[in-house]
Amino acid sequence: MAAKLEIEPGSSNAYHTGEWRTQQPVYQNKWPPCSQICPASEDIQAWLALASAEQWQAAWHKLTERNPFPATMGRICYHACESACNRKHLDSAVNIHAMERYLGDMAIAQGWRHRSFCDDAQPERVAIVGAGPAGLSCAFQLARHGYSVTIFDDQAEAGGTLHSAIPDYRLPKSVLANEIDAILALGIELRLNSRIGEAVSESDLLDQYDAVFLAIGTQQPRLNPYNNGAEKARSNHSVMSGLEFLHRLNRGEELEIPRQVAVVGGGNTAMDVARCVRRLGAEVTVICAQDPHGTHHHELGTEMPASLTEVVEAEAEGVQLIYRAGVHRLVRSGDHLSGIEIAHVDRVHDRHGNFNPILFDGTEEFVAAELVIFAIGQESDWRGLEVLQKTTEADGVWVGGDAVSKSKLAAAAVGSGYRAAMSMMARLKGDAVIPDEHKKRKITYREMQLHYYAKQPRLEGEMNPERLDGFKEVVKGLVDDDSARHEAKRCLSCGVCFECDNCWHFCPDAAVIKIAGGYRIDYDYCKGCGICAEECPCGHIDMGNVS
Amino acid sequence: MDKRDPFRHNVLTSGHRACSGCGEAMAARMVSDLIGPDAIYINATGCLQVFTTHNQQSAWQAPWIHSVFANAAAVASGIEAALRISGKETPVVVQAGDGGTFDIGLQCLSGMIERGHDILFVCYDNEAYMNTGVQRSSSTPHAVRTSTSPPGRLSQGKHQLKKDVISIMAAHHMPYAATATVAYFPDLKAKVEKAMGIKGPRFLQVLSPCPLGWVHDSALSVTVSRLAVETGLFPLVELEHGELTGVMRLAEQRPVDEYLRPQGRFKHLFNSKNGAIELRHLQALADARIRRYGLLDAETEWDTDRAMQSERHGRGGYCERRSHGS
Amino acid sequence: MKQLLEGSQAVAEAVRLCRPQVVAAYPITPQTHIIERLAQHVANGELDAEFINAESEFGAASIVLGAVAAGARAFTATASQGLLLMTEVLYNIAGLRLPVVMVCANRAIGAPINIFSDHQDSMAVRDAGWVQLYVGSNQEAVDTMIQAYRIAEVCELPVMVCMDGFLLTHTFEPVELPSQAEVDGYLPAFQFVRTLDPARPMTLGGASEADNYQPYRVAQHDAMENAQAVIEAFDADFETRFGRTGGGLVQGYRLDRATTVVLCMGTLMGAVAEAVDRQRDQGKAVGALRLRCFRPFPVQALLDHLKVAQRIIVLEKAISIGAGGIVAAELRAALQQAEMTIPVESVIGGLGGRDLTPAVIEAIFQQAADEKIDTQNRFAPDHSVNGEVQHG
Amino acid sequence: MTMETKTEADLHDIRLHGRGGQGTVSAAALLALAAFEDGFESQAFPKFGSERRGAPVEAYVRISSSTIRAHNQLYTPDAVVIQDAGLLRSEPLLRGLKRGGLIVLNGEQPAASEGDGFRWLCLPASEIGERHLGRPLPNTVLLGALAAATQWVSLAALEKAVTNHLSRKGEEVVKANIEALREGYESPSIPTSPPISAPPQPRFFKGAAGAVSKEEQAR
Repeated sequence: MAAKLEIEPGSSNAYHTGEWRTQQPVYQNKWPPCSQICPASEDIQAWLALASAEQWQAAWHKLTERNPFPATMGRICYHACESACNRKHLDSAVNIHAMERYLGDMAIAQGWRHRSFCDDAQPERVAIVGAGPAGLSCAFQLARHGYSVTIFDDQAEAGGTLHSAIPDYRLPKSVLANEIDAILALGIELRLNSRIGEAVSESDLLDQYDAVFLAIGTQQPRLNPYNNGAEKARSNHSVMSGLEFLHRLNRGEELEIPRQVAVVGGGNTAMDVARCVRRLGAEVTVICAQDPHGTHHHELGTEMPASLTEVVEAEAEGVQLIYRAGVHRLVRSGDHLSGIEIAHVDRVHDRHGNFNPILFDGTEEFVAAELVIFAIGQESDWRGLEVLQKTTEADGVWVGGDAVSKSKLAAAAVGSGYRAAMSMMARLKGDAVIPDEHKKRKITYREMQLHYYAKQPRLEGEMNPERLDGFKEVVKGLVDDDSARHEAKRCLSCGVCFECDNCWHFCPDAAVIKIAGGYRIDYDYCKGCGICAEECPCGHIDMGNVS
Repeated sequence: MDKRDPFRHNVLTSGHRACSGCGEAMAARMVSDLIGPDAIYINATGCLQVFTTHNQQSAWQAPWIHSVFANAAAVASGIEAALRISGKETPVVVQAGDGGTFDIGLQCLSGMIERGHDILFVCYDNEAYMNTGVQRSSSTPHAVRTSTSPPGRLSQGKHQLKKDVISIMAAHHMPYAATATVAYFPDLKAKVEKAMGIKGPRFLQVLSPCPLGWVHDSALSVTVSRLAVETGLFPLVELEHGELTGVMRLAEQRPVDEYLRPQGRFKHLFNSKNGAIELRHLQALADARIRRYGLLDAETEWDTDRAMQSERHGRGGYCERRSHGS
Repeated sequence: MKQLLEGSQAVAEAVRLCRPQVVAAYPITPQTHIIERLAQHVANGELDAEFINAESEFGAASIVLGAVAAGARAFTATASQGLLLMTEVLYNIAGLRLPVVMVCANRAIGAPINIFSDHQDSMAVRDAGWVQLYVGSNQEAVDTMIQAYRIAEVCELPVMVCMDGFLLTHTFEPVELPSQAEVDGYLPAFQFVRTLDPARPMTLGGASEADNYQPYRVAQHDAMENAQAVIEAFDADFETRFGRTGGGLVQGYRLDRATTVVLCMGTLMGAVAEAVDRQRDQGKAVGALRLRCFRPFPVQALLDHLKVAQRIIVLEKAISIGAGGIVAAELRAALQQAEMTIPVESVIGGLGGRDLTPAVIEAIFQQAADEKIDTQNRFAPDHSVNGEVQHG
Repeated sequence: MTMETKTEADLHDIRLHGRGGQGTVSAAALLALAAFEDGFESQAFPKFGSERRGAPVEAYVRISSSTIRAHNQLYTPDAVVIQDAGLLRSEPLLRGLKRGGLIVLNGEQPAASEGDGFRWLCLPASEIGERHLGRPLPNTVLLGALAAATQWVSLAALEKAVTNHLSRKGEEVVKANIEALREGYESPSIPTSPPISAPPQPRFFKGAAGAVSKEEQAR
């Protein structure tokens, strides 16, 4: 007798509200600015994410996919990544270089070895000219993929400029040696003291190898361009190139340095030189043709190229800097240099990029110096490589590193070695070069919701208090795992989902489904309101047209 | 049963017909999932009831009942009494809009609290009668345009103030009464969990933006609710037995302009002299609430910044694994 | 064993015997003694129930709605203004098909405010979807209450037991109260399928569009129609067990060869029976019929009892203002449907507690015999202290 | 369905007057209860309306040997019980009282009542009540007097009704009320006015007289 009632409703799941949608969210990884600006194209966000989870070795492996020199680069790279870091709009940039160094040092301490991607040896052989960062980076990538690689270098030690021109207080030799050894351990043949044309002929190189990578760097310094002719000869006791100064210092020569030294140049080499001179006990003045950091001359628009940290540290060490000044003439008393006359420089290069300074009359000043060191650039030495210089990739010859780089940054050399290796391998296999997965659309902080992140102080490596006492390393690394994890966690993960659950919590329609490693949008129900995209802290979600 | 998501119950599942970007759907989904399916839900008439049970399609995956507009708290009282006499401890949760709480439902709600029923009453406060097309309620803030408080030559929107319902609740000396909003999920979660751990009548007022009635972009529902708090216009507070026991401190006070401008319901204030007076009035109201609750100087670490923080791998979900299903 | 009990007390005892688990109410004269008694039972531990002091009748109805939806047997009682305040919820309870049982202590509706008995209150909610049973004595109130739960729970329809305020609620009469065992034997424990239970989540009271709404009402109406047979069957079963009838659907008095029949409800039957006796003593062929079950409207039972009649006088204590007698109109429609052309005189009286004495009713018989009652509305004459009928 | 046919010739109708708080409605209930104990059908009800302390109160009792069908008000009582003589000044207490009807009055008979055709039974019930109950409650005293004068109910039945009705208030109260009742029963001088009709025959519920007619049974 009970009433038969069909009043138990069915599920609303039967109704697909997704049909209301006029725009739709899409999960889309972006290219964080750190990675985008990194000359070595490191996937910084990815390895910081691993580090934040204390997966140190995985983080190191992820990092070294692009750069096998973390301990080195963590010390000497000028970390453009940090100036691009979106976090500076919240508090201060992530200390990426300190993290990189921390992982690199940990790898050295733990004896971690690089992984080979390929168990099978490839039949092709590759020759690399130059054992600097570009050559080693290229060799590293090729060796990991099973290619047989031989590196030729005319120096007695591997490392190129890293070895010859970076002072010990920035990069202890042992750190570099350890990282090079780890690379070579992949089975790379290294032939030192082997200049092309002497140890092996250009034609042998082309005949015996399936591909050649020229990474000869820039070993030829420019000398004083201000004095036409007369002073352009070889360096002497009163005029020297910065490169020569650093080479000699790094070789362990006992240099006699006068009491007052002038360094001409506004780049990092100039800073290196100046700081080394300070460590040798002299007073030093840097004559820089550009403006200091933080000034933006709207017409000239030139800031000195040296890294800010270098400048700050140099000034802290007592280096004097004179900006927007050019050398008018060297002032001699007999054979002896007494100083240089400088003047306001309006412009250094002309529109065509040629060195053509304009110095304003009546602005001359005298700077006392018994030695002037010019650190105003360097060039490649192509002697003995005349045939190879004319070849192209079509001939199986790639060129990379400082020889073709504008920035002359070590990290750029590493990146160039990587790209050359990828290009070579694609060519050798007959494939197209696979584009980098992480290089998507760049993301700016404006597309992110920075209020979802807590302000956290940036941790710095400590400064060595006895820094001017010889060439001890100035900057110490991060002190421990806790600091490293803290700093890694500061990464905003720009444009890359870090599973904060915001989209999942906020979706009014339960159309965001949590799955292993992320989320899925159930387009059957998503109404396209856009809240998930609006509230995504890292800008990972795009609103696009309905497909 | 919807078993799409292993990490939440979806007590309020997909396919409901709330407007795109609905703050009430968002709030109800959060609250009901935090409580889970082992509870009985009573709904007053209103948007939530209509859009979740459209024409024999229910979005509820827990026992749910709707009777009439005014009586949700009384129906819940009866359910709770029935459970009590049967020795069952199933939680009882009322969900109502501001109409069903501040206005037509206030008498039953007051009775429920006075009698001490073990019920959580959740008010999704969207500050007007949205279900019937945005008419003014006693929860509608001062100077807001609604279809029954239109601005005109002699009017700048609603003349009266928003009813201070949380103080009315507190005056019942009930065990727990709190305000929350969707923008601060960790705060909402903490309050729901706290409320569920207390016996007796409990009240939660959840500010739930309505893109339709507040006239803002549907993507801004969370943003607007955050600004309501950060300007001081909607203080997040907890009251136990009538005493103020917790406030969410403002990391910094934002000017009310930032909250008002994205919302069309305040648009008329921005292009007239009298409107400018009301803007100053609204700012003064925010300042007064900040002073009243000590929102800038409260001695608590719980502030708007902390409650906003996102963390890798989530800020706490609804369930580790679903109780039933995958 | 018979006891002399006040009607409120008697019905409260009957409620207790039905073992409700939730009792909710808001006091209103003349219902108060019922709930006071129940409150005392709960306080004494004689009734294992939650007694909820609602904040209004609207709340009380809502509370029993919730309680039944959660699987408990529940009870409430009200009257007059309170019933009207419940109206929205009464419809809702019926629409949700929740077997709530309540007592309406019938009372007039203001304005002017009046606490005395008529049927305007329960008549006002006649279309709400509740079974309405009008009782004529305290004994019947007891018996009907016990039957009401069984009817409600089997038919999934709410039942309203209508007892005249004061005339029953405040009147002491001999009443036979059944034992708990007897009631338990008659009324099974409450088992309800459509309850709110997390083990079987169910949505109750969702929204319905035009294409889905009407079937609900059809189902409700069908259930009401079917309830007639249930009411009769359960009354017959009751009679077998307890030796008394609750009154079935309708109850006749001296209908043999009665050409003029008065149809009435509730306690009015007492005075009508007295008047019939006096008329019969004068050799007049009159009889009476009491409509115990007003909803569902028992058309066939009425026709069966009225087929011999040549004139029907419907005497009712409620009015559809602007239309007239409610029962009369429904009866006319039923007769016309059955193609029976018996004239139906509608007389309305007893509003707001005005007494309908046997003398008044005899006067109405006389008026009818003289054909002085309009076919439309007439109001019953007043009585005087001396029992002399005054017209007006 | 049928109702029993009845005549109402054997009905005794009693009206009780008092003020709110004097136990007037209780007295009516006790009287009906006692009649029921004696095997009669009975009915008691107050004058409908809200009770206010101090305001005039009425209550009614019907006693019959057959089922009482009427739920009308009671207009023509056979006896009137007046708990407060002061009410005589303001209320028409004797309205509808049948000729020769009995008046049980708490107080002295009014001078103006001589020859009015009613039988007056007057006693200081408040004083008696005060003596037994510690409070000037006249109701059980007057019931005793009514029972003695009419024999419509027995003293034993009244005592039982008092015992049952007041048991919740404790033995002391029951005992005091029974003593008051007895003094009321024993004190009155027999009224001299015309005698009332003989009491109806007791009737027990089972195997009742007042049967259903044969035609009715046949239907």
